[in-house]
Parts: sequence; C-alpha cells; structure tokens
Amino acid sequence: MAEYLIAGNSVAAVSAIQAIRERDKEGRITVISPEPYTAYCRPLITYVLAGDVEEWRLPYKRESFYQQNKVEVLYNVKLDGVDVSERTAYLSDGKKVAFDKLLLAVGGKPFIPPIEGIDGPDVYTFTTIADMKALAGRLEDIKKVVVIGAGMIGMKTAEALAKRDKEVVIVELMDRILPMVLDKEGSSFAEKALDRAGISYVLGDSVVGVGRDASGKVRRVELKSGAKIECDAVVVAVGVRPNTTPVEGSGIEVNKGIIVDDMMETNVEGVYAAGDCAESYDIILGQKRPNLVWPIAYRHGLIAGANMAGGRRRFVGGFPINSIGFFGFQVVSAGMSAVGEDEEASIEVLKFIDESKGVYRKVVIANNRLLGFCVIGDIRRAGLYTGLIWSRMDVSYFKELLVEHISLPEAIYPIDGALPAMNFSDRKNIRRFGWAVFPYSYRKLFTGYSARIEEICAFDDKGVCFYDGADDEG
Amino acid sequence: MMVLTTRDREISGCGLAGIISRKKILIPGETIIRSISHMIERGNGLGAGYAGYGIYPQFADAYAFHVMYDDELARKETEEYIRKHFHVIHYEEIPTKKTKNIQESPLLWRYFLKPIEPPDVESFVEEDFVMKAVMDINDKIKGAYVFSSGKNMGAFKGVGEPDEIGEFYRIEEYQAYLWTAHTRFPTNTPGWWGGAHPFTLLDWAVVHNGEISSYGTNKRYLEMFGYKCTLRTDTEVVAYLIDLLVRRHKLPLRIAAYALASPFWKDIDRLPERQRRLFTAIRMVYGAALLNGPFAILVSWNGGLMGLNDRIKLRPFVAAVKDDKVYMASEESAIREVCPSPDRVWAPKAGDPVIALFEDFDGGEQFREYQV
Amino acid sequence: MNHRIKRVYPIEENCMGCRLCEVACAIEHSEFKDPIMTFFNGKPQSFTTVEVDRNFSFSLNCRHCDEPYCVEACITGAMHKEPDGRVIVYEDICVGCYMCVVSCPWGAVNPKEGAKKAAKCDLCPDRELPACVQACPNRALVFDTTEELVFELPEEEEEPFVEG
Amino acid sequence: MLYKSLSSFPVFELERDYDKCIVCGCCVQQCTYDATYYLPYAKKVITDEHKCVGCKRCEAMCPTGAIKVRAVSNEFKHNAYWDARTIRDIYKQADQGGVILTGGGNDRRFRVYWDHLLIDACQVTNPSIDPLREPMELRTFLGRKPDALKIEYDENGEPDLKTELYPNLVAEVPVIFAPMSYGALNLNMHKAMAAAADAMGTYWNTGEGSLHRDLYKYGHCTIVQVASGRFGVSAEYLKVAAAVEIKIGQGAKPGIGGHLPGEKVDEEISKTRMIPVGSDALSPAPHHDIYSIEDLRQLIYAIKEATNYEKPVSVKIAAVHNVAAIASGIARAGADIIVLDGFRGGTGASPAIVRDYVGIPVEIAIAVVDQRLRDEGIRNWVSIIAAGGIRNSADVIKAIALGADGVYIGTAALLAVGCTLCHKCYTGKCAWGITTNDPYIANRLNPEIAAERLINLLKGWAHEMKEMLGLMGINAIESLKGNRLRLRAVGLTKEEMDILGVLPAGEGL
Amino acid sequence: MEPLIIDAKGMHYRRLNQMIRDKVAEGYRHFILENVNGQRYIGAGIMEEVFIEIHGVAGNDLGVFMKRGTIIVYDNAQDGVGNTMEGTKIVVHGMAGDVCGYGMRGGKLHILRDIGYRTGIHMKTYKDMVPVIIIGGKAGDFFGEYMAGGILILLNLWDDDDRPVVGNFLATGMHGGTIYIRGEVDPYLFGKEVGVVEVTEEDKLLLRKHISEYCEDFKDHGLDVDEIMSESFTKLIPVSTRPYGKIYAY
Repeated sequence: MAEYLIAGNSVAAVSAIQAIRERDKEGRITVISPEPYTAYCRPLITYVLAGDVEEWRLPYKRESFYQQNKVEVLYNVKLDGVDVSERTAYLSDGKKVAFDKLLLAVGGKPFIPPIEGIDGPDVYTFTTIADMKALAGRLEDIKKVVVIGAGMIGMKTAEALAKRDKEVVIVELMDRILPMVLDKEGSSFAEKALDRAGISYVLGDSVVGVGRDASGKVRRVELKSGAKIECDAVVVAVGVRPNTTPVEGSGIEVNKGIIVDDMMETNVEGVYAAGDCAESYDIILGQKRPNLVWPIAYRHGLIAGANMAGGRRRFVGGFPINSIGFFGFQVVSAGMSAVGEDEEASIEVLKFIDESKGVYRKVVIANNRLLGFCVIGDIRRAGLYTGLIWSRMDVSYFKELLVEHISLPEAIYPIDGALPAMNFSDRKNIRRFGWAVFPYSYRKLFTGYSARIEEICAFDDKGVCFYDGADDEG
Repeated sequence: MMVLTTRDREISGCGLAGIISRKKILIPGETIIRSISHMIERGNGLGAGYAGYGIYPQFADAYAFHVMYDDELARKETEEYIRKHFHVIHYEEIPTKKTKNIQESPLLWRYFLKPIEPPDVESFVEEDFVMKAVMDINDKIKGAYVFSSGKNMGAFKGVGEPDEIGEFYRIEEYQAYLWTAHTRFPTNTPGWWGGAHPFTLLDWAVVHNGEISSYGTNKRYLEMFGYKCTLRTDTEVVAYLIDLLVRRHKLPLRIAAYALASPFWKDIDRLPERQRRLFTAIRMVYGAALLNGPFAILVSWNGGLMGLNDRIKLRPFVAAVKDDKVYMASEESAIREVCPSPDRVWAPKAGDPVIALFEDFDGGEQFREYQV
Repeated sequence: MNHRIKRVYPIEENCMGCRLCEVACAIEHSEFKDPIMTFFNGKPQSFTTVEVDRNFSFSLNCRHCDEPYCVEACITGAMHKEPDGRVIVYEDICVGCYMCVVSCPWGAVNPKEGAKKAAKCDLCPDRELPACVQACPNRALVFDTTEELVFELPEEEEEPFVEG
Repeated sequence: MLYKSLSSFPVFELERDYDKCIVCGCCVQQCTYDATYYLPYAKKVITDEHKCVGCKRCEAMCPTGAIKVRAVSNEFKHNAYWDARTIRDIYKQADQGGVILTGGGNDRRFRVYWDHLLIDACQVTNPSIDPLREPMELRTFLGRKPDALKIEYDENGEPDLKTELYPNLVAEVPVIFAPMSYGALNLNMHKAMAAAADAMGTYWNTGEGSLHRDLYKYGHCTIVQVASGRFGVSAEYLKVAAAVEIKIGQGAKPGIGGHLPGEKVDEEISKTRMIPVGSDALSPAPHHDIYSIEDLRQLIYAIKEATNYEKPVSVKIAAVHNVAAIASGIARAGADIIVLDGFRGGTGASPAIVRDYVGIPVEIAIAVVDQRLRDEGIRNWVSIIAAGGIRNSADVIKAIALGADGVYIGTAALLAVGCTLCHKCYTGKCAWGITTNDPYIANRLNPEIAAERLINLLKGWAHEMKEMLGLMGINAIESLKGNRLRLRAVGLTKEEMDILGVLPAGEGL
Repeated sequence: MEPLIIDAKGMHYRRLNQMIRDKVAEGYRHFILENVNGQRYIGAGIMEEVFIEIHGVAGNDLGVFMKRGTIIVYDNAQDGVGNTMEGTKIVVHGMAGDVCGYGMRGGKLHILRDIGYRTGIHMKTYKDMVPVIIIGGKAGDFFGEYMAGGILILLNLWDDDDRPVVGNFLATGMHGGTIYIRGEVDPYLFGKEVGVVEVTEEDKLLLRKHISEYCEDFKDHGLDVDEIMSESFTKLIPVSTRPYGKIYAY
C-alpha cells in the first residue's frame, strides 16, 4: 500500500487527492496542513474582510472531503525538510513521516520588501486567514491604511478596507494599476474607477520607510519621492514568491521555484511538486517559470496526483489567467496582457476602446498566434480568447474581428436589460468569431467535445489543425 | 324500372345452390328446387333461376339459345339474325306454366343452333363466333336477350320466388347431372327477368351472391376483349371473365380462380420463389380481372362445377360430398334438405376454389387439378 | 472522454442561423417563461450563441467538459461537475469572480445578467430536451451521447478559408 | 429608391406587431430577398414591401408571432377583366421588355375537373370494408404486361409460369415523386425524396439534372431521366436506376425547353450534370435526335439495349390536345410507361404565359388516353402515370379510377417540406431552402426532416386511399383502375362527362 | 483472347447486341462483325474496353451511351453515331448520317467523308472529358447546334461538289466548346450566338495533335498532317456562355 504524503493543503493538494483517489482507492494519504483549516480559497479572504462573504463560506473543501477520500490531515504542521534518500519528511512539530510519494504543494510566500521600519505591528501581509483575522481584529483602531502594491491582492484588500469605511491609499512602484495585467491605457480605466470611488493612489513611487510612534504603532509611511502619508496600518501586497524553503538542501533542484518535468516530478523520483511552489512550462513564454495562479495550481495537482498514483499524464503547459473586479471595474486577462504596443517588434497589439461604455479589448499577437489579451468592462465570451491561446490557432485570417466582434451579441442580450440592439448593418456578413473560419478543425474539436482543447488539438505552422492524440493514460 | 314487390321481406341477400353428380347420374329438377327454396329467406322474390346440364341430350351438339323477347318484333328481328348465322336444328317456345304470382312474362323461346361457318374467315373459332352472336343480339337488338347459349344445357330464370320460377319453367320435368340455382334480392339493378341469375355465356353459367365492387374495372377490361356488358348487373362479368381466362387465355381453371380471387400480397411475398413469381405475374397481368367485393359464386360448365368465395370471405359458402355427388350452397341447410347425411361438409377457405369435375370430363391440362 | 453523458451537439450542415435557440434559451432561463415578457420585462440571457460566418453557422454552447476549465478555475467550488456529467454553477456559493468566464475556451460561461454571478448552460434539468434543442426548427442541435453520434470527418483537411 | 417603376407596386404587405417584436433578428436573417432589415438607431426591424415575395418564411419563423404577411389590400381599382396581375405584368414588360418568368404551377382559374368528380361509396348491398382491420392493398406494377399468361403444369403437377414478364416497377404506394432536377432543387431535397421513396417502397424521379453520386445507393428506387440536354446521362447512370424516363415535355411548359442559369451551376451540380461550373445548362425543347415517333422508338430501344432490357422505359409527355394519339404511338414505340403531365404541373422556371395558357388538364388526358389504349386493345402494353397538380389522395383515387396506374406528385411534395407556393423558384433565393442552391440557404432544408415529412405525407395519403378503397368495397387498388363507375360528375357538361367517361351524380349502376 | 468474328447477316440487332454483351461478360474484348447492314445500337452501354470492327453499314445510334473502347466502321455509318457517348473512339471509313455526337461528353468521332445535319448538338465538356469530332468532308445544317463544350473540326478534304463546307445555321445556340473549320466560312451561315476569333499557336498545336491522330486512323487514305495544316482554319467560339440570359423580365 502506497504512502502518499502531501505537503500543503490548498487547491493543488485538493486536486491531487482527487486524482490519486481516482486511481488508487487504498493508498494512505497524509496531508500536512500548515494552517488549522481545511483547504480554503485564499483570494476569498478579501471578500470576507469586506463583509461580502461570511466566514463559514470560506472553505473550498470541508472535513467531509478528507473523510470521504480517506485522507489524514495533520493540521498546524509545516514541512521542515525532506530526506530524499531515506524518503522521510521532517515536520515542524519534530515528527518524521515516511513516504513513497511526496507532493510538494507548499505554495508561495508573500514577499516583503526591505523597508525601514517594516518589521513590527500594524504591518500586514494578506494571504492567509490568519492575516485576514489579524487585520480584521484591529479594524476598529484603524482609520487609514496604506496598501503597498496595486496588484491583485493589493487592490482587493484596498476594496475590502474601503468597504469597511477605511481610508485607503494605494502606493505602487510601477506607473499603473495592476501592472502585471494592464498597460497604461488599460490602467486609466481602473484609475477612473478608483477616482469614482474616492480612493487615492500614488503611482510610480515606493515606500521607503514606515514611521512609528513611540509605542511602535504605525503613524505614517515615507515615500521615495519624499512625500509622507499619515496612516494607522500598512498592508504589504507586492507579490508572492514560490515557497522553496522546505526543500533547501535536500537535493531537490530549485530555481525560482521547484523544478519539475512535464509529469510534475522533481529531479528526485517519487517526489512531485505542484502549485505556486513549482516552476512549470509556460506556453506563451516557451519556458518554465512559476505561474502563481489558481487554475494552474489545480492542474498541477491533478496531474501530479495522477502520476503519483501510477498514471501517465502530462502537463501540456499553462499561462496565467486572471480576473479581478473592484469598485465596479472588471478586468479579465490571460497570457501576455500588459505588454505595450511598441515593446517588441515581433508583437502586434490590437485594441478596441469604447470609453463611453467602459469597454476595452486588447489582444497581443505574435507569429500569428494569440499570446494574451485583456478585456475590461464587457467580459462576455472573453474565454474564447483563452481558447485561442490554448489552441495555438493561426489567427491572422480574422484578427481584426477579434477585438471588434468577440462579444457581438452586445447586443442581443444587453447588460442593462434594455431592448436588444443587434448590429445588422452588415447583416449578411455577420462574423462572430474565429471558429467560424475553421469548420473542419472546429468539428474535430467537437468530436473530442469534452476533452481539453490543448490536449486534443494542435495546429501546424499554417494554422491547420491536426490531431495528435494526446499522450494520456499509460 | 320494373320493380315488382311481391312480399315484404327483410334484407338478407341472395342465396345459391348447386349439385353435381360426378358420375353423371341424372338428378331430377325437383331436388334443386327444394334445395334453393329452402333458402327462400335469402331472396325477396325479385329474381330466381336455374341452370341444368345434360337436359337436352337429343340436341347435345347444338348450341341451345334461350332467348327472352319483349315483343314479337324483337323475336322477328332476332330470328332473322339467327337464321343468317346459324343452322337452326330445332326451335320452340320454352314450355312454361302460369303460377299464382307469375302471370306475365317476356316471350321465351329456345333455339338449337349450329354456326354457319363464314367462308372468308381464316381461323374460325366456333365459340368466339357464338359469343359474338350473343353479344350482338344482346347489344344491338332492342328487346331481345339471349340468356343461355351453351350446348346440352340451359338456364331458366325470371322474376319471382325460386319455387315459383321452378314451377313456371316446369323445372321438375327436367333431369340434369349438374344443377345450379339462385334466389335473388336485387338492389343495385332493377328486378327484371334478364337480371335474374344464372348469367351464362356459351356453356358457362354463373350464379352469384354478393356484389362485385370492381365491376367498372372488370367491365372495361372485358371490353378490350370484345365482351359487351349490357345487362346492367355485375354478375355477367364473372361469366365473361371465366370465358376469357379459361377458354380464351387457356389458364388452368384453378389459376383463373386465383386471378378472380387472388391471394394477398403479404401471403404471396412469403411463398417460395417460383410460386411467388407465378402469383405475382397473375396479379400483375390479371389485376383488372380481380373480383373485388363480397361474393360467392358457382360457375358451372359442361366439365363440372366450381364454387369460389371472395378473398376475405364476406359471403357464406358451404360445400358437401355424398358419394359421387358434390353439393355447394350458401347455407348448409340447403344441402341437408336434399342430402340429409353427407359424407363430408366443410366451409371452404376464402379465395380457394372448390372444383368438382365430371369423372369422364377430359379438359386436358387446364383441368388437371381438382379437389373434392 | 465520457461518451455516456448526453450533451448538446450542433450539426453545422443543418444550422441556418435563425438563432431561435438563443431565444428559446433566454425564455427558458428567464423568470417569465414567455417570450415577450422575457424580452420586454426580463433580463434575457442565452447560454448558447450562434456563431455566424456568411455561409456557415452553428450554435455554440457549453460542452460540459470531462475536465472543465471553469471548474478548475473556480475559487469557491461553486462551479461543479455533477455525477451525471453536467457542469453547473451553485449560485449561492458563487462570488462573481469570473475566473470561470475567462478560463472557458468556448466562451460558454458568462456573467449572469443583473447579478454578480456566473451563468451557463444547465441542460435544462426540468425539461426532457433542452430548450435550444427543442426550439431548433431544423434539428441542427441534437441532445445525445457521443456513443450514437459519430461525426463524419473529411479524409483530407480542406484548405483554411482565406478572406479575400 | 425615390423613383419607382410602375411594376414595383408591392404585392404583399407585412404587418408587424411591434408590441410583440422582440427584435431577435430572426426574420432579418431568414429573409433571402433582403426585404426585412434592422434600423440600428430606432432599434426596430422594418420591411421593404417592394421586395417581399410573400413566401411567409419570416411569419413562420417569428418566435412571437409578431409578423403577418398578407396580399395587399390597396389593390388597383377592381376590374374583373384587367386584374392586378395582368396590370403588373404589363408594367413589368414595359419596364424590362423580356419574357415574364414564373415558377410553380398554373394558378389560373380554369375548371378543376377533380373537383367536379365525386367518389362513390358502398352502402349495405356491397359492403364497405374497414381498412383498419381488413387487408387493403396498394401495390402497383408499372410497366408493360403481357396480354395473357401461359401457365402449364410441370412434371410434378405444379403450375409453372411460361410467360416471360417484362420488367416492371413495383410501388407499394402508387404515388411517385415527380421529376424535379438537381439544380432546380438542391441536393437536400433530392436526398429527402430518395430516402422517403426508399422508406415507402415507391420511387422518385431525378428529373433531367442527373443523379448525384451520393444518391447512387438509392438507385433501386430511382427513376432517372434522359432529357434533351442529356445532362449526366451515362451508361452507369442508366444502369443504376430502377427505370429510365425520356422526358419529351413538361405539363407546365409543353414544348418549351429547360434552362438552368449558369450562376446556379456550382461545383456539385457541375459534377453531377457533367458540365463546367458556371455554364448554362440548356435543355432544348426537342430532343434533336427525335423528330418523329420512330426516332423516339430508336431512343427507347437505345436505352433498352444499354440496360440489357432490364428496366422499364418511361416516356413523359405534356398533356396536349391529341395526347391520346400520341400516347398510342408511344405505346407502340415500345415505351413501358407513359407519363401524362397536365397543365397544372409545376416548374422551376417557365415563361408565365406558357405556364398559364398551354396544355390541357391531366384529368382529361388520362381519360382519353386510357380509353384510346383500351379501344386499341393495347392498354396492357403500358402503364399510365398521371402528373401535374395532384393535390391529395382523392385526386390520386380519381386519377386511378379514370384510368391511371399511378401518379407523380411534385408540388405536393414541395409543399410537404415547406414550400409556400410563392412562385419564385427561378430566383434561386428560395427562403425555404428548397429550390435554392446557395449552400447556406439550402441548410434550411434538413434532408432528414424533409424525408420524414414526405414519408408522413405518403403514409397519410396511403391511409386515406385505403379508407376510400374500403368505402368503395374494394381491397386492392387494381380493382379501382379504370373503374370510372366509381366516379360521378357534378356540374359538368354532357361533352365533358363523355370525354371523362363518367356518369352524372344520381345515375345508378 | 482471339478476336471473335460474328457474321451479322440477317441478324436482328437485339440478338447481335445481346451476343456482344454476353461475350463481353465472358471476357471477349475484340469483335469483328461481318456483313453488318443497319443493325442498330452496336456497343450500346458497354463499359468495358472493347475493340469492335464493323464491316458493312453500321446502323443508327452506333456506340450510344458507350463509356470506353474503340469502334471502327469499314464503310458508312447511319444516323446518331456516338449518341450521348461518354468516351469511346469511333472511326468511320466513310460518311455518317444526321445527329451524330448528340450530347456526346467524351471520346472521339473520326469520320472520313461527309457528315449529315445537326452534328455535335449539345456536346459537352466536363473537366478532362473533352469530346472531339473530326470530319474529313463537309457537314450539313445546324453544325454544332446548342454546343456546350468539346471540339468540332471540319476539314473539307474532298471538295468534290459545290456545296459549301458547312450548312446553314452554323452553331446556333452554341454556348461552349470550339469549332474549327478548315478554310473560310461565309459569315451568312453563322448562327447569332457564335463569333470568329483568331487561330492562335496553341490552337494550331491542338489541331495538329488531333489531326495527326486522325491521319493515323486513315493512313490507308494517304492523309498528311502538314498538308492539311497548311491551309488556314476558321475558329468559332460562342459569344457568351449564357446566350439566353437576357430574355427574361424578373
């Protein structure tokens, strides 16, 4: 009977458990959970802070999930180290656990920049329930908060705090909001939303010091530009890095994250890594790198779990997918979306902007393939772009249509519920989207209706679809 | 229209009866009168008739024409025609006897004839010649109607109950080895003397119970072959069809019966290949000869007697055998009346002919198959 | 791939682009179940979309994938694959983060009209046939398992359509 | 367009209930004549009635029933002689100076003899038969039959058929889909007719546009046509079929040839007709190898030679005044089947003036041909198929009672799959996807659905025919053939009754 | 297999053709028919690669519906030679009657002498199936009527009477294909749907190819390609592929 050990208890761990149990109903599964909770959704904690979501809805999986899958969970324990030759894991409570297969799903850790005075009370990170509870417990004493970083976590935290009637100032090193997702033009839509909500933000500046009073309480932050902002608390949300601490010195290869092959196995046989801690193939960059997003973590866990239980599944690759909404501003993006128009000669950027409706669509194309997109406002059917990225389809035949017509049902069923207004001006020429120009490829996709698009289809250099049968299930 | 209502009756349909002695032992006319009269409920007094075979042994080789005339003028004209085309061996008025209910009748004459062979005809077929003469008289001479034209046989028919018609024609004075009889309940056609059964052509005599719904099709089919249906009744087509199929097309009698009452396609489709081909061909070629609608018929000729039912047996029909005699009738009681203890009594299958041939009859291959 | 799950398949040879499937879907999933009420008083939303390109169209909707992208991307577990194969969204759990919207490569998951929730084809659980399938006047949509449904693919790929 | 020619007075008006219009755009998308379009700023769909042909596609497809298509109410000043159509036609010709084209069948008010013939029923004396429980046979043989059979007993005493039979078509329902060419119709309709004929045990006719390769598998229920254009006529085409038909004329346009405009000749039609894409497909009025009856005989026997005498050869002629004599000649020329196409027959395209005023009714043609062939004693030599305006099963029954063996249905088949008789077949824009060859519009006709509808139609007719046979007391259709006594005329003149060979209603027998 | 010699004297065409069909089914491919006199439909509908030599006058509809093979007639042929033919080559060492090559879609007719009226009506081209009719002598009226494709070549080699090379109404209704006539043609004879164009080098190559084959077939008659080609040709093509597109009012 196999001994499975899973370090970490978030989405990668959950999907790994499911994948293992699909193949191996008997093997013993032990999960090392650093927190005293069942798996929950990290992004959701800002919703709880804002009061939009009750705390009881936080769990992603409940205790019953572990019971049904016969999983033993060791709560409040971290992985301290791994002895790969002994096939033993060292836990933070001093215990040792032997394993046949180990999954490292230890996630990421928030990055805290070296800022003077940052160590101490009233400075918060925001990735765990503990973080959230710490901040929530102090809310009564807080009037004004500086959020360092205008990324996903920063913006959602800022929104949550604003909803709790706190004054919020966002400080961002880059010149735009959501710098990983938006370019300057896209950012302006976000900025407008912030302006409307009365949230102040400082772009292109950074915090160089945290000023505290005698009691150690935070009173202000100092910016590089010299400006000082009065505040009672600071939230640091400048990013999350792969957590590689537990495997340092164990012989498991690490770059920025833990290095795995396309079966999610590390250089050590039987030891797998998944989720934010792992480095995996990015089909857009064409190289391995950490991709700290939820769906990829899920996929990692699924494939690692399947392979741990004796399957032969490959991780084809992934790319970051994001969706975020705050203060009435909604953006979705995937792949390379922040890249500017003239940044690289080989890259083509197509945009559609309708300021009045707050609609912004941008696609990034290189070598006739879609590499990324960003849609603000009307995000309906934006997933089709994701599909195009996955399929590596040649989009050169219809690229103009990409930004204009993707949500042409604009529309037949409009958001505001007003009477439909179809664009019939070119009635006989309605072309909704690129699938239409690929009937045969499309149909082929259809025969594999329920399968993964990236696994059942691939396109040759001319953009013609061929079926490669997807190496699955040994 | 001469509609003579003699008695009030409820509707029940026609009745028919036939007796054959296969050894040609003569049967007195009284027997058949008794048999048919037993089913008097089946008629309404508007028509009855008899056909007897072997009744004219003295003129066995001559065609015996029984002719009805409305008046003397018609007789004159007809006799002119007859003399022009035939040698008249003998002729006389048909002996009759007025009865209580039958006081008036057409003029009834009989002629024993031999054809005068025309000199310019290449292949002379005696029967065709006679048939044409019958058709000509019936079609062209107003008020004249040949109602019997076979050799050594005769039909006797008129408006009245079967017992009265028997009495009128003095049937009990005749002896025959094959008798058929009919009692009628006419509806579609007027109850006139010519409309009574049997219908005859040459020695074919047909009595019929039921209605031929395919009359229009059969009639127009026969017209292609020179038959003229002039009698305003459906039964005559049966006689002509039998004449066409058996005498002229030389079909085996049984096959002809299958043409008249053909099996259903669903049954044909299940037969072995050779039979399927045969029956398919019969229906293909003789579809217009199919008698559709309810019927039971007795077909008699100098070779024997055939009884036939429609393909779904919408009319009653019973047959019985006693020694050399074969009985066929609408009701078993009509048989029992004259043959109280038959050897065998059965109800024939729909569309399956019951054929009784004289033992000395040699009709060749065509009549090879018979039962009873 | 699970062949036993009934799904809605479009037959592109039969599609004439009338888009009555969209109308039917919108009606079925509105509170009114009446065409005029739906479109004048309701918030019409169709979960199927007819893709049209001059001489070619088909109705595109959720494939109820075996390994659904939307389920993988869902941070709350609201997007769910039922044991019967349907992929449905539990609206009371959904927080409207729209990760599912952006991850569905078919564009089949969309924001719900008038609510911060995701919305998608539910295969009309109350009906024998999904509304779109029933509404199609030309049987361009079939509701069946793939066991019975085999697409005939041409032997050789046709040249991709190049816009002139 | 500010200036309108006189001929553009709209014929139809489209009433749209804006309280019900949900602006779904279905009507806009479905209108192939560009009569309906969307006004983006008003958010309304409106109609240009000048372009409306009254095909009612939008009305049928509107999900809320907001549309009604009607003939215009503001016609010209009423004039019983110069009717609106006549006026419009004159305007149109004055505008364009051409031959006015039309499609479909004759819609003029000529006497419909079918409607003056009533069917006789049985009461009491000859019982009607219940077709639900009793057998009722419609199987029909089409082709030459011998006058008599020779049957002899073999050595085992089994009867044996000695006559060699001629090849015959066997139709389980005496209703056959009329010749309508691929080109005039699209392939979907051909597929539907072939599948329906196959399922119902009857036949369909390719028309003169040859047979698409995909439909070769339906050869056993296919009658192929050889017309003057000889499109796609090859030895294989003749051999794959169940029967071969020589098209001499068409009821809708006797003496007029066919003409498929080059723009309709696409890749598939080109492949099927074996002519280049885009080239006109002209069928001249006569076969240039038939200028006399003996030439017809030559072609009939050429086909019989090429098919090894295994298939019946049919000759289709338009019903004209001396049709009886022509039919007799055709029978004697060796044809196995004669098709009589009456003046009500449809067409994909014909000069309207010819469609409307040339030819005679098929009822008359059947009657005179059947009688003539019987008079000559050659009725067995040929089967007669009546075509041209058979509308329902009663027409079929009447046609057979008058003397036909079977019927062709063309317009009725098209109606079954959606045709609304807008008579615009020749435009190639049929909004119902029947007569168009635009592949996308043709999608509207799903061959599977169309076949089902055709099967339903034939099933319905077959049931009705069985009912009618039953009420006549007949249980096999051959007993109806030429049974004119089963028909009675109402409101016909003595001459008409004589020609039809029927008695007036009320006369017995 | 040895050639099969059939004496057709007094034989009804149905028997003769049945015999040929039966023998083809048995595997025979080469037939020599002696004493043919007017038997119709020889070769009708045959789809195998046969070689039929006919001695005597071939009857009407010679080679009708034929798909492949060769027929050589060592005498004259009657009407309807090559009717609706798909791909056979028919060589006639004499003259042929009316309506030859009607609806012909492929194959070749090589006629040594004159041909009758209405030659090549409704001939069609489809892809690489291009029917060719070459006539050594003169032709009657309606030459190439309704022609929709293929090639008609009229050589006028034996100018032995004063008739014009081709009759009246030349190529009426023509909407496809090409007609080459050796020598000049009086435009009065043209139908209204046809126009004269210049003979190009390409045309000459094509003509040379076809006429070489023709001369080869009739080598006993001393025909010479170069001599034939030395005279100029008149080339006729239709003015429109849609001759009757404009007569309708819509």
